[in-house]
Amino acid sequence: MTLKRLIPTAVLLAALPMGAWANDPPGSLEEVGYIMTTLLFLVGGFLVFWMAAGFAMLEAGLVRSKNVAMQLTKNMALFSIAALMYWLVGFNLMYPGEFNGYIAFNFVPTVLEPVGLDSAAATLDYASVGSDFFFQLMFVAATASIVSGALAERIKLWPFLIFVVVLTGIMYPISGSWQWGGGWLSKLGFSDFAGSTIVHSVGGWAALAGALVLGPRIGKYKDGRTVPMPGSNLALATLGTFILWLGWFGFNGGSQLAMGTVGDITDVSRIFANTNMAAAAGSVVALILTQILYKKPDLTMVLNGALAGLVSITAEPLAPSLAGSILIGAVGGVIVVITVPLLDKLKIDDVVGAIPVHLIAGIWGTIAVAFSGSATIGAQITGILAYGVFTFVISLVLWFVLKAVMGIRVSEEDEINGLDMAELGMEAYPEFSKG
Amino acid sequence: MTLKRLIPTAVLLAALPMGAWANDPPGSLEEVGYIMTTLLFLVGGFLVFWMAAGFAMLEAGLVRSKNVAMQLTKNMALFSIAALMYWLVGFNLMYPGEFNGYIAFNFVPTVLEPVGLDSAAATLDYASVGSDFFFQLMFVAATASIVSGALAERIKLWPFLIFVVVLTGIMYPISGSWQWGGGWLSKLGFSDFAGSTIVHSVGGWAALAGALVLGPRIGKYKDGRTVPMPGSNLALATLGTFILWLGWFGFNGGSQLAMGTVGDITDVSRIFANTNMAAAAGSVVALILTQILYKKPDLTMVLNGALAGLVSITAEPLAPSLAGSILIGAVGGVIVVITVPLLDKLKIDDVVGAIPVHLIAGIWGTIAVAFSGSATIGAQITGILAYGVFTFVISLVLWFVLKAVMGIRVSEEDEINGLDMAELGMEAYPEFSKG
Amino acid sequence: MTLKRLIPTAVLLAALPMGAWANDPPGSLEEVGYIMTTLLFLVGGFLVFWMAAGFAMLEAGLVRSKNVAMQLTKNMALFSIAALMYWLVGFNLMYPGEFNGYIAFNFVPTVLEPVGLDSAAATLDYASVGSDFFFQLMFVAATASIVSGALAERIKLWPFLIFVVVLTGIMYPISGSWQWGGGWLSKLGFSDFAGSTIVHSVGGWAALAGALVLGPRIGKYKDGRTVPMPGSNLALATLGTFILWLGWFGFNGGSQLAMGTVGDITDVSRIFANTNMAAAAGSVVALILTQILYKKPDLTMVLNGALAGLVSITAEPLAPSLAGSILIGAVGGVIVVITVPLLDKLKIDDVVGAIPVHLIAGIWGTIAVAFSGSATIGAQITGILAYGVFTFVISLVLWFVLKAVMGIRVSEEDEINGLDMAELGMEAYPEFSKG
Amino acid sequence: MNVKLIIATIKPFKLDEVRQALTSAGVTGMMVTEIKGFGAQSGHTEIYRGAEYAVNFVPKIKIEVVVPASMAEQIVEIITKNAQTGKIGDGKIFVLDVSQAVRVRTGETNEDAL
Amino acid sequence: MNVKLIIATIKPFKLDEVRQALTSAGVTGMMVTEIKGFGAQSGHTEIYRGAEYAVNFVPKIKIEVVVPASMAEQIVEIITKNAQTGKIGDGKIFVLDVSQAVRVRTGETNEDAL
Amino acid sequence: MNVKLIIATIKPFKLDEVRQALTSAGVTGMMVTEIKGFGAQSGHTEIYRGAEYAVNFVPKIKIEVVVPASMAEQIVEIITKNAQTGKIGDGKIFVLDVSQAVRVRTGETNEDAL
Ligand SMILES: Nc1ncnc2c1ncn2[C@@H]1O[C@H](COP(=O)(O)OP(=O)(O)O)[C@@H](O)[C@H]1O
Ligand SMILES: Nc1ncnc2c1ncn2[C@@H]1O[C@H](COP(=O)(O)OP(=O)(O)O)[C@@H](O)[C@H]1O
Ligand SMILES: Nc1ncnc2c1ncn2[C@@H]1O[C@H](COP(=O)(O)OP(=O)(O)O)[C@@H](O)[C@H]1O
Repeated sequence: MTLKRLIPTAVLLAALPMGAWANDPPGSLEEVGYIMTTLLFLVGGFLVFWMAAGFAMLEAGLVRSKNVAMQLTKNMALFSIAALMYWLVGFNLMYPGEFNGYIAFNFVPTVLEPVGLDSAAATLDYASVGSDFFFQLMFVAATASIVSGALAERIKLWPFLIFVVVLTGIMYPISGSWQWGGGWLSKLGFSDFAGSTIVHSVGGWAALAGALVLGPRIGKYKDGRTVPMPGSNLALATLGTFILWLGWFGFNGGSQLAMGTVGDITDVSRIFANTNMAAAAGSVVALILTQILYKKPDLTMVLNGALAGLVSITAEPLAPSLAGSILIGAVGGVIVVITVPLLDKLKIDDVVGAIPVHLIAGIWGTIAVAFSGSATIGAQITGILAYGVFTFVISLVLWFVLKAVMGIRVSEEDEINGLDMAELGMEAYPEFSKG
Repeated sequence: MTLKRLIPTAVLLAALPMGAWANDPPGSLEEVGYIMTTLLFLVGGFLVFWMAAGFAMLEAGLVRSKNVAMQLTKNMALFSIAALMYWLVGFNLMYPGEFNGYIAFNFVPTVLEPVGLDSAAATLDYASVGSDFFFQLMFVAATASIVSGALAERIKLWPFLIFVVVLTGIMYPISGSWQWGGGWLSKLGFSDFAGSTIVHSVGGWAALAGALVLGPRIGKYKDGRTVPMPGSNLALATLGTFILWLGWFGFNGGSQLAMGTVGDITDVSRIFANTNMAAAAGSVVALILTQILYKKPDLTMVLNGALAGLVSITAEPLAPSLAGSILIGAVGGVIVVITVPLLDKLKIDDVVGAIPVHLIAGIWGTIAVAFSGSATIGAQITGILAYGVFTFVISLVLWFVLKAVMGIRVSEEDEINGLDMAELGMEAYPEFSKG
Repeated sequence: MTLKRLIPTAVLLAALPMGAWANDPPGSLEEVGYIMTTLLFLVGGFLVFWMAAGFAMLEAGLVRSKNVAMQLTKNMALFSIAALMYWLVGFNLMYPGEFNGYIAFNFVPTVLEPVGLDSAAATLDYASVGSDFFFQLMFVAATASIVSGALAERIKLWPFLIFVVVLTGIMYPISGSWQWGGGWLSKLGFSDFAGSTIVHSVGGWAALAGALVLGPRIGKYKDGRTVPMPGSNLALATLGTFILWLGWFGFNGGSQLAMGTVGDITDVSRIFANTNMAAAAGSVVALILTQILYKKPDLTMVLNGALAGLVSITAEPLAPSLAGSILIGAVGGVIVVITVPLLDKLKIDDVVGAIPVHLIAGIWGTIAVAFSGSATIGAQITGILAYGVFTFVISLVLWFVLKAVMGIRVSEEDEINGLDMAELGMEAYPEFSKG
Repeated sequence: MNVKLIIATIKPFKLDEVRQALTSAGVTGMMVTEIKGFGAQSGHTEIYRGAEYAVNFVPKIKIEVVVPASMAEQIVEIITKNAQTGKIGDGKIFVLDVSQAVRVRTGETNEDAL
Repeated sequence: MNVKLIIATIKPFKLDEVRQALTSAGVTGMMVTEIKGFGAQSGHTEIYRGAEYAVNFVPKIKIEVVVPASMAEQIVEIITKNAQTGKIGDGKIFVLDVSQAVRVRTGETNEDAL
Repeated sequence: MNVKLIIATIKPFKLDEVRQALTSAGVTGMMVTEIKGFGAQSGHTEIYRGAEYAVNFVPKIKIEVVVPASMAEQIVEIITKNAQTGKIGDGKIFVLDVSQAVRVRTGETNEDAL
């Protein structure tokens, strides 16, 4: 593209003939529509990519310092693996075109359009495959990030990454195809706009199965009491939450899957505004509730509350009014404040609150779709159960197999000394003395 | 939007009829203009949203570690509250359409266009209400963030949040309407492109009033000397500054309020370039000045300098040349280096330098508009005074009322032990021993 | 732009005549093409700007805590200086229009189009100068950031900044003009799409020269052994890597330099997807290799691996298939794992691994272009040598001159006590005790 | 004099156990410091960016408790019992004589100060 | 021997006052350590993510200063006076005998080392 | 009793040298603490956001090593030799009597505990 770079100043100096390096304009409004929707996927895609950093910071901030480097490693690795697996099989498994509606046997790596695609050969009424692949890819990575948070501080690196390989390459794409791939659930009328269930609950179910098989961290539950293990860096956790909030505009807005008409871009605007309102409501509700229940607000609950609000609105960020979105998000905030301690009562050790935020709020958001009339409650419940059973059962089996074959939990001594020194041989904050 | 997701690979496999899920293209160039301007608001809006994270990190980095978790809580809460209040009353108060030009009695929550807006019903020569609301909303949040920084480390959480409710729901929208709502100042010829005065100075005035009523932190001024209380994490503070710098492109660029023509997008480009130059100049000037004055450069001043450069150019980021922008930003850098210690002489304790950066540089930027000929100096002074008097007086009253009713300052013991343990019962860095 | 802000709610309330503040639509599809490409530069530009924050966080995380504040200062300063110098001379030196192909004697500051540019006066087949300047400017800053990382923890602030002045104002623009300015290398058929050589290797060569003149940190190499000096904050380093990864979509995608046609936006999509794949491959390969070689994975190598993957694909992110991109990135990952210890064997102390990541992977990426057939191996080698010799020699001379004139290295005592207290008189983490 | 300073260095995760045991034994206070310990446990090597290095110091907790001489014997036993894992690196206990103890708040001295 | 080690644990915000008072009393140096204190002041409970926990340790500062035996009495008084708030948690002072003191720079010993 | 506690405060970058010297002299363990030192070296002023302030404390390392009385003399010399730069701030060494030493792992006491 070298020479093109020559133009601007060339122009500036009116020193050169232009023709040579001229860009072509769009040939028609059809092409403009295609360009706009593709752009939506690219911008939406990089925003959702940014969520990978959000999960990494949130989780790094909520684990104890002796496990921070490992949590960062897991997040870098899982995103990279998700990208490779989704290319290798995931994308075509999930969007197979015609298939039986349950499982597509379409194990081929993704191939993009040729360079300099001719507009005649393009899907002018949609967008480029490259942009769509880029956008979709980011969603599967989010699913895997959810799991890493819940199982932090005790799971071994490699078994976890093997689980990620299967989750991102096989499990998520197959169940995703049921709805977004045009499978049986979509025909049944299930509705999940941007993935409260398909992305977030699925991650939550996999995390729940893992937490059950793995068991709680040493000392987390002592003679009936829950022993808090405060996160080592709440500034990072807050940064992570802001990053996720930002990325969510791409997550939900991009899921409009069209930006070429007045109606579509106006819908995207509506989605942005609704998404923001739900998050705001979730955080304020968590702030007030913790103040009332515990006499002091809990920052980590406020962070979880904002995220729960976001997950809640994700199943239907378009149809509700701003007021409706506030309501939906607020319920998400209530959910975390109630279910975080509840999980502890059940001795399910979820380090970052991933299960309340992604699984439970995800279920709520999916049910809430029925209220906005975009789907029947029956279809929604069916979908929730389908994804729950499929993901939870397969995950459970997979975790048990991994446990049997190679063990999924580090030794007691390693856990006590921290995964950073034990599994990585390095610390995240080597110079700062730990308490 | 499910089925649409099916297309791309369907296409890839040429396996499906397309029609069914086809997106429509824009119907006309008018629609393209609307789409572009709406897109400007969406992209500009998420960039300005990002500034909320910037303020949070900047402030978290500049307070002492015993108050970090509380500062983070305040920033999460104030953004969420600003969003809710602006929806509830702010937006319609600020953009009331026809009104007396001073106060609109228009207390209705914001309602967006219907889903799938028909282009016939759209304001084709502007943008969607949803995108405009989303964009405007981010500005009010910025105003509130400015206050939280200046009053850090000693103000009680709830009185502060109540102030935020009034500031974002009532004060900012009313004074904003004078100019951006088409009120008396706009008719008078006052000019403030993106809000040096309307957003930044207003935040600064509210912060100044608060700082006066609240008083300095314990031990900040001892027998005539200023006792530095170094920020606990300059890496976070620098990150926050970079985030704000990035967000500012949306803040100023989006304020072009149009992207549908060659002229408009070229203006947006010009704004991006000018904004970047002003920030660069502010930071370099602060670097050199502190080296000269103090023999050693001061990183925190460099950060403040960049921000002051940004605030300075915000009142008129379009008209000046690149050279002019550098000059305007450079003066901003001088302002912080001079006025930060000056405030200390006056025993006004501004923890993060919000008043020099946002109030004083904001005034400078607003005056500088006159030089670029976009407004008369008289109109600019009138505007500066109008916003100053209105915001400062009401804030002062409000702070006094809050002080009388519930007290705005934590107890001496709580301040000494830190707000984190006292008001939240948790620490931001629980494992790291503090000095 | 005041009044325009009035519209939306005005419309909402159907209370006002519209005409007055109406935005114009694009006049033709030619204009739409111009708007889209300009938008590509603006979005790409702010993404690349974001990389400045990425470098700052990465480097702040990989230096020891006693040097963090200085590293942050250098990064803020170098970006600001790069912006000023590129405006003052760089941009017009690099894009001189017609010139002898080697050096343009075109030392004039950049001037942008007038406000409200008429479409007749615009380069409709390209984009606005403002957007192009904004975009190009970010690249030169990246080059300078590379140098700061390699020379961290021992170089004096001011000599370093003087070097940055020359690098960003003169050296980078001149050598850049050989290719992107339409100079002799472009005529020779050299190909470097987004700057593996022109940006990254150039930064690497300058860093290498500096590292040689400066020498290693005290105690880094003791009786033949390399003494690790672990980074103080791997969470920041990981955040920095994610930021760079995100920014790279703008870096490579924006370098398509056109977004106005189906072919162009589809190419941009392809670039996004390829860039992401190369990064993922680089990080996974580094993860696996360090596990195999050292029995434990090395997070810092994984971070470097992802970045090396990105640098590798930067010379040709468009032509390769997804599979090809994975391969190219994977080799980048191998390169860092092998060459990081290799440099230590040579007693070249590169604090953050900038030379392996940017120089060596950059060379690899440039050579790999030949494989994808976008250029001859001969032309590529010529380009690599031209940039290498030019940048390395001039840098070496410059470093020696600076050393002779003012000294480039802090005193032994200052280095031991840390640059933060010695040169800034402040610490990045004053409250946390260091080990 | 009849007050002793007991300095114990133990494994960090044992702190809570030891603290509780001491409390039930009537110890009303102590000073806890994070330290780095060097000893037989130290010295294994790790690799950072391809370079080997020896981890000479391991994180330890230092407990300092001042008690009446009469209690010293028993306190040492309690710490030994509760800090013990049997694995190398369990730590040490040192007992020193204190010639005077004062409670800042009241000025009380010696045993009354504890 | 005629040199004493005075160990004082005080409330962190009192450090500066105490330091100044000691300096004016002729103390030329000291060692300061951040510690966690356990005592009567400790033990209030907080809630984190819905789970109650007891805050057993409160941040304290430990000052160690070595002085000629002759000064010890006075130093203890000065610390007591300046560290006192009257509220629980003010801290303790312990005095120990030092059998030898050396200044590294010069090798001077005992009182000359201080 | 025949065991001594040697407390040395040194410049942080000297730690490794001292550690190695002590090891080769047969010292099998030590406790290392990061402290802030106040002394003749302290007191230069810096400027933060335009306000001057005195840097009263400089980072130091405190080494605590318990050795048989017979070795004490030699250990003090080794530390002095290896921690010395000749510049102000090199630090101090203090020797105290230990009335009892115990190895937690085994319960061994006194010299056997070291
Ligand atoms: N001679 C000594 N003086 C002071 N502290 C010591 C001494 N020897 C060991 N320690 C402390 O005791 C800890 C444990 O000692 P170590 O030799 O590792 O195992 P063990 O206690 O089982 O013998 C060390 O980390 C160090 O903190
Ligand atoms: N027996 C003890 N041995 C060593 N340090 C002690 C002892 N008792 C108290 N301390 C220290 O003194 C501090 C204050 O003691 P505390 O009982 O809380 O209040 P007060 O000093 O008013 O009695 C504690 O935090 C602890 O650091
Ligand atoms: N009287 C003292 N008691 C305890 N520690 C001291 C005393 N005097 C000095 N120190 C410690 O020794 C360190 C060095 O002392 P200083 O007076 O600065 O230089 P020098 O050791 O050369 O005399 C101080 O930082 C402090 O940690």
